[in-house]
Amino acid sequence: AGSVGCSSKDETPGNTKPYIALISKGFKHQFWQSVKAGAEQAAKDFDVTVTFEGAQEEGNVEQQIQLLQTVLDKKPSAVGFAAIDSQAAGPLMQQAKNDKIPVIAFDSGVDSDVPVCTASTDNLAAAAEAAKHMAELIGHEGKIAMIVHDQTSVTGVQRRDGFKAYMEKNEPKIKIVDIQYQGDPLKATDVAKAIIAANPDLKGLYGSNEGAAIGVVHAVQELGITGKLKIVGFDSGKDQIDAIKSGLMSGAITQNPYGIGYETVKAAVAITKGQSVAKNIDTGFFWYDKTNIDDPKISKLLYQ
Amino acid sequence: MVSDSLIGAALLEVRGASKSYPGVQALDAMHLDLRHGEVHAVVGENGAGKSTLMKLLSGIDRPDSGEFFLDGQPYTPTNPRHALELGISIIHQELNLMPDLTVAQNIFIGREPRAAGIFLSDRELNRRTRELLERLGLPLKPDDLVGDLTVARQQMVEIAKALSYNARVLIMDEPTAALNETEVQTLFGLIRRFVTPDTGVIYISHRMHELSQISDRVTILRDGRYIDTLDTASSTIAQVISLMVGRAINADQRPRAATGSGDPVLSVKGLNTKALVREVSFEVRKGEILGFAGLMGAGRTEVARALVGADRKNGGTVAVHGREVSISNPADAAKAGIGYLSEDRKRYGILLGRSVRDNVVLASLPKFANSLGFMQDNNVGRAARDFVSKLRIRTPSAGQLVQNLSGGNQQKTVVAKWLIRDCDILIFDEPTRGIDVGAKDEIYALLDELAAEGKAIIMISSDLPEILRMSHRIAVMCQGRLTAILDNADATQENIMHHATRFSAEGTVTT
Amino acid sequence: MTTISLKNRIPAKISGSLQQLFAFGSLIVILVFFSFASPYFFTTSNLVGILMAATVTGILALGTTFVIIAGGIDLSIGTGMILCGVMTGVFQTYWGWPVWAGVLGAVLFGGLIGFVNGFNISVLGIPPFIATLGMMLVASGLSLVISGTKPIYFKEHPEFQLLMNYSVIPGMRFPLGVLIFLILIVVAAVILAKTILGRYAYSIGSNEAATELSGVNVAKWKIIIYSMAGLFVGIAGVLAASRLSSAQPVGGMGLELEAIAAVVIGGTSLQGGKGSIVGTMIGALIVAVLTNGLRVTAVPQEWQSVVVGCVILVAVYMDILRRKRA
Amino acid sequence: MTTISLKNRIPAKISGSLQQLFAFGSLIVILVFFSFASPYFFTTSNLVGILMAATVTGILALGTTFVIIAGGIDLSIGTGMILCGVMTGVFQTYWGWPVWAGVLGAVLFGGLIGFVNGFNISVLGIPPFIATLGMMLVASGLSLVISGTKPIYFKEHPEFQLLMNYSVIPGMRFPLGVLIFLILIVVAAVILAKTILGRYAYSIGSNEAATELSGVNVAKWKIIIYSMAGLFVGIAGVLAASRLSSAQPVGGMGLELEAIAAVVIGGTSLQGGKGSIVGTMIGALIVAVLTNGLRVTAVPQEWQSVVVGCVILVAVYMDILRRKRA
Ligand SMILES: Nc1ncnc2c1ncn2[C@@H]1O[C@H](COP(=O)(O)OP(=O)(O)OP(=O)(O)O)[C@@H](O)[C@H]1O
Ligand SMILES: Nc1ncnc2c1ncn2[C@@H]1O[C@H](COP(=O)(O)OP(=O)(O)OP(=O)(O)O)[C@@H](O)[C@H]1O
Ligand SMILES: [Mg+2]
Ligand SMILES: [Mg+2]
Repeated sequence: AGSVGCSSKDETPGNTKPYIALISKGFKHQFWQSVKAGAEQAAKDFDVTVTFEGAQEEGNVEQQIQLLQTVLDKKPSAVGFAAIDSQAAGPLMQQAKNDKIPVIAFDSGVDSDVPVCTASTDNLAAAAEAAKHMAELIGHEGKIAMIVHDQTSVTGVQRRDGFKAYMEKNEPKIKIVDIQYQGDPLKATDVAKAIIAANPDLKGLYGSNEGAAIGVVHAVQELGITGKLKIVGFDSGKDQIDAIKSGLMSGAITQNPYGIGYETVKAAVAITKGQSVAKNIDTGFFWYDKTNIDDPKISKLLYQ
Repeated sequence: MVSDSLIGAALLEVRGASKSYPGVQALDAMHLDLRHGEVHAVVGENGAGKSTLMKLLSGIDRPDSGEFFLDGQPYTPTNPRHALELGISIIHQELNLMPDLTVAQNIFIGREPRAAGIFLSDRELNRRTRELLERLGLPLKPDDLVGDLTVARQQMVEIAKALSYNARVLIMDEPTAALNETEVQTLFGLIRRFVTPDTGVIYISHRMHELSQISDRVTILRDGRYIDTLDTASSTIAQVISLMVGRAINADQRPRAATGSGDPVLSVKGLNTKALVREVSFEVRKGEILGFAGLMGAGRTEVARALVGADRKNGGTVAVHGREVSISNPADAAKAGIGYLSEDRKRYGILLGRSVRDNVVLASLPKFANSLGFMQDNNVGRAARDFVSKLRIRTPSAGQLVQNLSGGNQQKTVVAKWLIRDCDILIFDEPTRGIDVGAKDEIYALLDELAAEGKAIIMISSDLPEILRMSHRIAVMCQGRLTAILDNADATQENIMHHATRFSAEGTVTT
Repeated sequence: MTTISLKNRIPAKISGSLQQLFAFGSLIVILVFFSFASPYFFTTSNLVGILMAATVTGILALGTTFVIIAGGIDLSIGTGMILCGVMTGVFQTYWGWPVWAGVLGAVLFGGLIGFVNGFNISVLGIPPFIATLGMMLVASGLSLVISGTKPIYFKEHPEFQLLMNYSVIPGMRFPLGVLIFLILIVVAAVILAKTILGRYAYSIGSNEAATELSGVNVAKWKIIIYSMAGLFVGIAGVLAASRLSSAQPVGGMGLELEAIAAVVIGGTSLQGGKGSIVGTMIGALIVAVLTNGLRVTAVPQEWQSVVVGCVILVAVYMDILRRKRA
Repeated sequence: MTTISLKNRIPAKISGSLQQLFAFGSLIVILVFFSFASPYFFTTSNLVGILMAATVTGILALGTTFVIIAGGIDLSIGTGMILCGVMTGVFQTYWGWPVWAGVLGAVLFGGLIGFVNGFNISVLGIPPFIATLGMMLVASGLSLVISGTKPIYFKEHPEFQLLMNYSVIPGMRFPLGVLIFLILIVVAAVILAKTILGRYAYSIGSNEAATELSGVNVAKWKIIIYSMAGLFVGIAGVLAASRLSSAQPVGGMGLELEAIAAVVIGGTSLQGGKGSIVGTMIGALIVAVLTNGLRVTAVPQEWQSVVVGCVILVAVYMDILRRKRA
């Protein structure tokens, strides 16, 4: 390791607080902004310094690895890491271990023995929950289609596979006729319209994140077929909340992004103090719809 | 007309070559025979098909019909490389150089000396080039970037390159269009040295007086057809011209009186540029044609470019109609009523990929647009057709792309652009470059007409007879300085050359 | 000789549009193919859907056509469009301007982005690629900064979404946004073919130095051309925001490539000096129709870009073959 | 007179490297600035990190320099690199080839991609922008198809990751990948400046028609140039896969822009005929250093692209000013 960098933490005057670096998958979407807000709140509560950075293009492994490399060179007290591909970070995980920098995985697990603990949502289970509601909404039979925000990322794959697996296992009369991948709301709108055009008897559409879900909502609006289709989504955001309140959308799964951020930093602080933490911190997920959207327990998980 | 006895004696022979382009029969059963050891001139009006024939001989284009023979063997070039391999080297009418490469790199492109297989040896390259240039007596440096050279020097690079191939047949398409008298003589020396009993030269030019100096025979073509082949020694220029154009041309040289009376329209005082021009001052009067003479690199073009704001001035003032104007770009110049026709047609003159119509109105678009900016295409079309017939631009229609015109007709198009613009002050830099004798006459007449209308005209030309014929007064430059301004009555070729080579320049000299 | 002179008499205009025939031919082939492949493809609502999907990229491509004909390039259109969307959100929601002012403001803001590009290129002399790349990055960052990385919703002006979505033909879903697109095509085509600006765009792209020496104020006209492209960017941004009834601060990267691709597939040369609006629109439609058709026929998505790539290559190659033969 | 002849006498080489001085100056200014702004910046390990971050784009930019000097463009390098990464995964993991064969195979596969580009451009006559855009789409789709949309891990050959990560200087983290990058820079610079391939690249970019008329087989050399760029793409793909110890089937889009930007910031003109490897590397480093510096100094991420955009504009403008004055 570079000899200059080793002790620099102590040399910086007036900055003796523990430094915790969070590297996420992205930073531009509201989901990550919410994680960041939780982390910053925890930083205040526990009096530590926190930085939060994500890949400029969500899902770009290479960029994320570079971010991780940069912060490891700064020798932080602990690193929080939401891996896009956990195996791809193998060498850096090893470097962190060698440098005795504890790693806390967040959002999704890191497939390595290096992370001390993981604060995440079980996306497979969450997607299965969405599928369960979809099945009930359409009366356990008919054609549905899925718009998944990403074809290769762990969340994309899990939210697809969890949903699909539930349907295959429990709902023999439901047929998934098409799966397309698009997370940009404008483009997802066009994709949804094409799917609906190709399947006039479609009964339900599932959007696996905010962008995909509101794309579906706008497609239905533009085609003027409100009510003909059941829409189930993921995450929150004002558009989705409005759509649920107005009945355009049946409901969605929300994670607890704020909680993920908060818990990650909290665990990191504990570890730096030598306290032990639980191996897995499940930050949970919740189904919300018209009926419970104003419930304070739910509404505090939603971002506008 | 080609007698059968010549077959076998001919080095290169063309039999019945035809070529048509959309809308144009460029060549129609053309004949030509080049004998061993001769310089064979080819003449014809602009668009007669000279360059087309050379394109066929060099394998750039394929003839529709007809045959070629090289040393009696059928010769069918498939591409330029093939022609070069068979010993046919061509200087095309349009410069074909790589501006970002050096002189040496241009000359030896495709034949680079190498060291250890794949590596280039630039030292060897420059050495060979220096040797070649010394042998040819050309004032070029091997490591100058070609893009920084003037057209004349670029033409010399082309000449050096063509001669470096040790070809058997050398074809030169208007090599002297960009050169002036001294350089032309250098070139002629090179050609004479090149010609041996084993080689031959095809020489294309519009400068009739050159024919008797350099060529043994001359073939004349008109409208793509073979007209005649004459022995140069036993024929006159008038004879050649009348065969070429099919009518009489009055190539008289009227001496002119200085106009003297007109008010100065353009006054330039103490013009300097960073590179070369020093303290140049002169005036052009209403109705006057002021000729600019000088050797290559004397700085005439540089004066003109600085004047119109194409290059940066380093001090000096310009006044139009007595009012000082500030000109920092050609748009300012145009606004002040000054138009500049560049000597470098391809780079600064034409829009190759646009139509004749678009080109001729380019400098005067606002005149053809209504107040909302909509083009009045009928007026554009009318003006374009007008000038196409006035200047006899040989084109199937005004909609033809300029890149499909012959070199001389491209030049006429550029001239038309400035005639349409109707500026008070016109600077023509080598305006008759590549233009045939007949059309030259028409352009001269137009210039006279413009002068008579009261315009002030600067005519930069390397063609001394032309300068003497057209100018009321003649400014002579040498090494960036104005060495004399002569009245036409006092000017002779010797007189001008004297001032053009006067190296002891001590500021502006006026008579 | 007769055939030759006959050929001459065909006016340049017609032979010009014949030139487009093949690219147009490819488009027709694709349309026919998908009509047979899926009964749901050739329906009014799907065709309108294609037009709607083509609207934003298509409008961006209109402005880009001018820029490319003039020998330039504009990489900032994608993120610039996002920024204009954010600005209309700022004007309408944060500052409470009425819809018309918010829309006008955002469109003019697009013009301003274009103006800055033009200024950097013409006056400062920065190469177009760099100047607009810089602007691309700046715009993408500013969208996030200004919006606070959150979408801006048009709470005060829910009617804003009608700009894109209002149905102009009663009983049929023909959205106003598509109509605006069609009108802009005509406007752009007229400007390019009939006005002095169009003429200068061709001239500058064909030979900038010669145009300059002809006394044309090239710097001024380049600024005008980039500014105009900017206005199109502004309009595209406003329509995209209207469509989603929210100003999304992320995205836009890659749209510049799509727009440039439409222009180039339509036969406009990146060297400048050549090109047409009709060509650009055919290029944009080829991509839009292909994308939609592959979705409607449910081709697996990983294959879709392979097919699009190959079809583009084949279509352009066919076009080249045809011109060679002619 | 003296000034003129003096100017002529300065050999082209020296004035060429003087030309780079300013862009180099900008780089130094940025380095000094960040060294003062953060104690973490000017540390061996961070500087090595910068080089590592620059490796993949830098290698892509090397090949792109040749293509652009020859007057072309290559948009397929980003997704092509991803595809080469997938191929090395296929060779090593699916087909069980030894590491050296898997690496060689992937690099040659990159050469094949380049060859196809060159063929489409030279022989079929498809414009470079379209030809490589098509390839970009095809490659991005094929990566997904071939990999089954999942990363391929090098289970059989965990040592493959050493290609990028092996520490060549004991006791210091100086990775083999960076060394390979540095060697490639030298190789590319020598090829460009000293071999016939380099000479023809300049010549073709400067005036393709004239080069052809001079008897050079332009089509052949263009194919060679694109194929060589493809080899660089292959190497970049292998190194990226090694670094991530996995072949990621997505991404790559946008990398072509980064590589082209490095080339153009380094003073190479998109018109062709001009440029140098030194320039490209300075261009690549300016972007890499800036990106790293902003991260190290913890500038809010949404501001980072604004700053990068502005610095690029300023650096290039300064360069232009300096040349004007000279
Ligand atoms: N590629 C082309 N497409 C269409 N017409 C062409 C093309 N090349 C040449 N022409 C036409 O063929 C005719 C002969 O042209 P060519 O260049 O051979 O004339 P030239 O005798 O060399 O004239 P100049 O003295 O002006 O150079 C001209 O009318 C020209 O417009
Ligand atoms: N763009 C340029 N870069 C460098 N040197 C130049 C440039 N333009 C002109 N020069 C030099 O300036 C000198 C004057 O050239 P200029 O073209 O003005 O002469 P001229 O009298 O018009 O002669 P010519 O017959 O060659 O046109 C020459 O030595 C030339 O090499
Ligand atoms: Mg000719
Ligand atoms: Mg001159």
